[in-house]
Amino acid sequence: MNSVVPAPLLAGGEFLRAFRWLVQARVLDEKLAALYRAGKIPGGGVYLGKGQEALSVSVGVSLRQGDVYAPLIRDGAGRLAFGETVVDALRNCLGSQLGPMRGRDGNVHRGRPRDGYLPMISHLGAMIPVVNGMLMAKRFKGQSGMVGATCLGDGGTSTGAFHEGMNQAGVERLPLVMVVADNQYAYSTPTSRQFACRSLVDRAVGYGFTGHVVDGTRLEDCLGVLGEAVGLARAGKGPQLVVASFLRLCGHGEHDDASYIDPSLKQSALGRDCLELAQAHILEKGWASSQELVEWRSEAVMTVEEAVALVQKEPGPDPYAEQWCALQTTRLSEGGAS
Amino acid sequence: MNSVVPAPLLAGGEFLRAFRWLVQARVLDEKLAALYRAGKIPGGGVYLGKGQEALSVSVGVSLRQGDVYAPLIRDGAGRLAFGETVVDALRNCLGSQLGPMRGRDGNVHRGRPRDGYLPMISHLGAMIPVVNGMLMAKRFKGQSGMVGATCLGDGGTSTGAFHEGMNQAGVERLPLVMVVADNQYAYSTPTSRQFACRSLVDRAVGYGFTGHVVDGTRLEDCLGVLGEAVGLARAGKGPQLVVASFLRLCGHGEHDDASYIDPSLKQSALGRDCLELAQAHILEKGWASSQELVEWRSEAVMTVEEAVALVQKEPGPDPYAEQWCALQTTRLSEGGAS
Amino acid sequence: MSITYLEAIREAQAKALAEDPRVFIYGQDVGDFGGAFKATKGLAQEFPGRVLDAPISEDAIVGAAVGAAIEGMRPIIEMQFADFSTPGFNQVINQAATLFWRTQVPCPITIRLPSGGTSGSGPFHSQSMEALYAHYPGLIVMTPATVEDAYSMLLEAVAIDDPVIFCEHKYLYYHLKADCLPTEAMPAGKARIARPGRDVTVVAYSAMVHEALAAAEELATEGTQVEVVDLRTVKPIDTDTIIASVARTGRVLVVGEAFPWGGVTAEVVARIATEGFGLLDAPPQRLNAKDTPIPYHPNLWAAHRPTARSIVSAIRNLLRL
Amino acid sequence: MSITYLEAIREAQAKALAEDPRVFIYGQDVGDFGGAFKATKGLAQEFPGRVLDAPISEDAIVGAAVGAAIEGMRPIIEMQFADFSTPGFNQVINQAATLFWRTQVPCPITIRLPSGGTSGSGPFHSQSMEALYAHYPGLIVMTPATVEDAYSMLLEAVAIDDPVIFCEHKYLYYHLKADCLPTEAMPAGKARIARPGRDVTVVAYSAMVHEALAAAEELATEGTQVEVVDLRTVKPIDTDTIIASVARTGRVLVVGEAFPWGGVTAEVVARIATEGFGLLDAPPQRLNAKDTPIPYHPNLWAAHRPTARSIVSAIRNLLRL
Ligand SMILES: Cc1ncc(C[n+]2csc(CCOP(=O)(O)OP(=O)(O)O)c2C)c(N)n1
Ligand SMILES: Cc1ncc(C[n+]2csc(CCOP(=O)(O)OP(=O)(O)O)c2C)c(N)n1
Ligand SMILES: [Mg+2]
Ligand SMILES: [Mg+2]
Repeated sequence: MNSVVPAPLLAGGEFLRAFRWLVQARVLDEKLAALYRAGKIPGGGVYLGKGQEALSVSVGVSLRQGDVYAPLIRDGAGRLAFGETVVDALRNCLGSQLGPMRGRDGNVHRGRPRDGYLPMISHLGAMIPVVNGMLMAKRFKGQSGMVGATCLGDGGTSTGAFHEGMNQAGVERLPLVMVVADNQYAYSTPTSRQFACRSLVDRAVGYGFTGHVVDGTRLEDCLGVLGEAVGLARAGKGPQLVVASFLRLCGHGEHDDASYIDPSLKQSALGRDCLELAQAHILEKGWASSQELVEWRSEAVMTVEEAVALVQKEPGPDPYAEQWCALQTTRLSEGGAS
Repeated sequence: MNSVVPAPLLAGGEFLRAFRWLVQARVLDEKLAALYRAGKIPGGGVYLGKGQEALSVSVGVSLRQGDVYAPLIRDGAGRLAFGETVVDALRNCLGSQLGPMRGRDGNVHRGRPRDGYLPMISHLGAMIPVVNGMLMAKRFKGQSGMVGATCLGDGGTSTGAFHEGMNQAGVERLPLVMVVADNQYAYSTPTSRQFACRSLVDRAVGYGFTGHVVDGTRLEDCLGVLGEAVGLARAGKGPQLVVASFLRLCGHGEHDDASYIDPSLKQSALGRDCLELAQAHILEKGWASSQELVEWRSEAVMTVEEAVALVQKEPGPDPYAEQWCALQTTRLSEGGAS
Repeated sequence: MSITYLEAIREAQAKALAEDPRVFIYGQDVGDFGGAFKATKGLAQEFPGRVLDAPISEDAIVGAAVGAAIEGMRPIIEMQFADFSTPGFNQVINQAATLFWRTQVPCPITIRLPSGGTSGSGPFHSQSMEALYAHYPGLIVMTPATVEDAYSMLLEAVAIDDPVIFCEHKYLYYHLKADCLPTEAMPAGKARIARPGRDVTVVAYSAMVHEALAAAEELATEGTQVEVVDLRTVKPIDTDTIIASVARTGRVLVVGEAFPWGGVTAEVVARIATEGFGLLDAPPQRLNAKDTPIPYHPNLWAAHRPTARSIVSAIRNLLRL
Repeated sequence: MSITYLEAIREAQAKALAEDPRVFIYGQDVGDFGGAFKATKGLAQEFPGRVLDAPISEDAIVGAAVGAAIEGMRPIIEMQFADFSTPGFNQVINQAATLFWRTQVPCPITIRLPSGGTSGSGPFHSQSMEALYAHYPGLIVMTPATVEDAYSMLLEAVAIDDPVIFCEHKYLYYHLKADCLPTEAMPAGKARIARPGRDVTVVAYSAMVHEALAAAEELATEGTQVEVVDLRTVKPIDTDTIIASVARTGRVLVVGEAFPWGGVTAEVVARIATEGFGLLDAPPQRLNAKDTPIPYHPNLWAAHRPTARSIVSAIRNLLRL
């Protein structure tokens, strides 16, 4: 993703850098939604991050090379900030043979494990212990100063996997930053049917985590809190739980009109659009002009359009060239057998 | 278990009633250990409750008919207090055909679900949602005032099943009393390798439970706290978590000499024997004489010896009479097939 | 009027709720929302308090169903996708499946697993898990292939006093339609001759029945008469009906959408070989998905699972043996 | 000197730890205590910091192993009993088993499952789970039957770049002894002729190999020569060796300790029927445990699983067909 040049480090530089990834992610999501409506997504699912970008991007920009990142469904912004290219993202969604998963897996299920960027499996909570294991391995290898971050929704916290992963990180005192995106719903299910505590941050103490809460609609807050949490983990202060509150501003997937969302939530502070708030913040601070904001968006659109044009020309995977072998040790494979 | 007549309700009556079950359970355990050493236990495992009786019995005596109880490995005392007979317990351990599990399952894996007394499966944490489901069903049926109680060790709290079950009880606001027996070890594993919070009661808030802690070595405290927790649940005040601290005063099973137990713990307040403390308490309060204590123990021994004599004459299950059918709907069984 | 496979599942649940106060439904998003696939659409409104949204806790969902069953209820559990039943797997095979055998207390729960592949669903939203459940004692595993069976077998599942794993195929949800709901049905445990034929038997279940029927249609134009047996339940397997068909045709191909190692096709072929050896004019054959995870891309997916085309070619080979 | 099956497993782990700094062991009570069965006895002391006690969190244990493997480590996981692998099942089949196929990054983890029945262990400490794991793509499933194989196959499991499910049989832990550890071994994926014979083939694996050998011994006194094939790995299955044996004998019985529906025996019989049909003089036969949970009481347990005695009688029947 070198086509968007990070803003120079002026006052508010970090904010602007994050903001531009946020814009890029929003624009990419809008394009994916349009491609979905046009029937251009093979097989069909598109899952957007609208409303979660401020939180997500704050995770991405807080990490650095050597860190581990296991993003989830709505982490398009964090992925870009962590180093994924728009082209890679599109390849995976459009099923290009050249994508990171080569058409074998799709949409949000993408990553490059060698780069510390893990491809989620669908089972919620399942990535947490994988991050733990990578951090344990780094410790075995004598590496330090690394951090692992992963994200989960309010609904995902109800899984046994979440609990076991949190507890494991606590026992091993790993530099894990667990980011919980409490966007008020798990698909159609409101948080009242998902947990019975006041805030999910109340769980931090039970795992020996330091807990943080943040308003997920405010990029400046997210950057601050994530920066702090990642910094604490990096400094050996043990695992960190960040719980962000905001509202999912889209359907569960693009097939879902989300008509079940409580209208009063949309009107509440939780329902504000983090992108709009960030723009207002920039203008208020005088970090950029409206004109620049428009230009940045245009650049993001260009980046996406160029990438789409490129990726749409790329071939899908060829079933005849496919090896049908799930093992590295090919001699032990029964792959083609039927 | 009608052979031990509960003490009349004098001052300390509740205490003495519980105490006599405690003695009965300890004596039964001692007999099981002897039978184990003599090679009289088919197949071999014996798991004792030594050190946990004060806690366990307090759960049992706090419950009443219509309640649900899912005891675990070290709950011999609670089982008796809830209504299990010494004969039933021995039948299951000695593999009698007449036992509650008819030789199909053994040792601590016993219960009578129709009486609200659940037979544990071995997988730790797995009984919690079953209790929840029974409580949900009672609610469906319009029954109220019932309570469900279940027990788990410090180690068992690390399971995903524990988390999902706790969270479910919180969301449904069920009258569940979750009793955690923190006996400092899970098999050989100390709590430092099991969780990273100060006390497991720190988890209550994250599930919307009321939390209680209790010194598991003191019967009077256990009776008080369990009585309170069960009372709150029964009164509709939502789920309750009771965390008791004490030391396991036996091996994990009778095959285990527990040489890994930190000697300083044995010397600490955690390592006191709840039976001895209870006896001292009785004498101090003047609720009974030393002579009576001796008599009660003798009665308990008699009860066990008579039961052993009876059960040892009972046949084991007959494989030729066995139906080998795991289904109620026999016409759909492929049972005998091989 | 016409009714889809999915609507039939909804109607069966509506009927079960209406007729038996012990029935309730529990699963993620099954309440007001009506479920990820709308299999419980309108039921929460029609039956207040009896269709409950669950947290994302498959272990606790199944465990609670067992508890409710002990108290005499007859829960229907919806897994959002069959693939997400793995976190609940322990409760199914070790708790639900052992309860009756251990205690004589029956465990009448029905677990609906939206199963099988659809284009673009990828490795974690496409699995056919019947073999995992069928391997363990104490469970009944149903795999309805028709709208009629989706309806009547689900009603039967709820009525049965044992835990039933109800594998409903997502591909059939909208693709399959019938004119009306049945009033009578074959009982669980009986296979059905979906198409009679005298040259070769194809044993299939769930969505593969339709691939087999399409293959039979194509081969009919060449004069080959394919008999298609729809297993309906894969645990138990109706060995008698299979053997009777093989006795007529002498040749058999067993088709499944699941992974190749040890699933329904292995079990069926093993039974045919053991019990119908003398009836065979040629070695029994199998056709399964490939031994890799299920691919996301439609190109790969189409090549991964058996299709009418690959069934036709397997039958042609079989006829040459 | 003499060494047990259990000691061989310990020695293999000691060697792996000594020779490869990427190896570590993670599981409940495996540290100072040396494991519930003492399979890691002394290793925590000998290899400080490399043998770690885990919380009772099978899902997190397997997940962490996958993460460590991504970082280039080669973890060995001990499940306390195979039966307790169910809470970790999702991570095995959906995370570990799909990693390489999805990303081209290998997943060299070894999961040790103390498996199988011993007298009095009951429904939850006796299971043979190889079929569940073998059904899913992306895993290798080993079932060593001898002290030598326990040793060399475990070393090979650690060396292999894919996830290996290592089913070690608890009954063999103490019962089986060898004079010394092997220096050479057959590779994984190759079956072994455990005893040659020309009248009938018995295919078995794990503890059942010894029941089969005892049966062969008994029948030898009557002049019947039984060939016993030890599968060694059940995924992949060495079909060639099986078929070659069937070609020699014309008759085959496949024996497994697992539940009857769809396990190793179904897969093996299906392959023989499909690929070796013409070699058979009689229908291939199977012998499995019964289709109920595994009983606690020794009386029932002995009747639940195949034994030398039931194998003898199955062979006698087979020879009459
Ligand atoms: C173990 C498991 N069960 C069910 C699902 C199906 N599922 C996918 S996303 C989702 C809702 C997730 O809600 P939440 O965690 O709040 O994340 P959000 O979509 O709100 O970002 C569900 C139920 C799953 N992926 N994994
Ligand atoms: C899911 C699961 N994993 C592993 C085991 C094996 N196991 C049986 S008891 C035990 C230790 C339990 O410790 P704790 O919960 O503290 O109870 P305690 O024995 O101390 O009473 C273990 C690991 C199990 N029963 N269930
Ligand atoms: Mg959410
Ligand atoms: Mg303990």
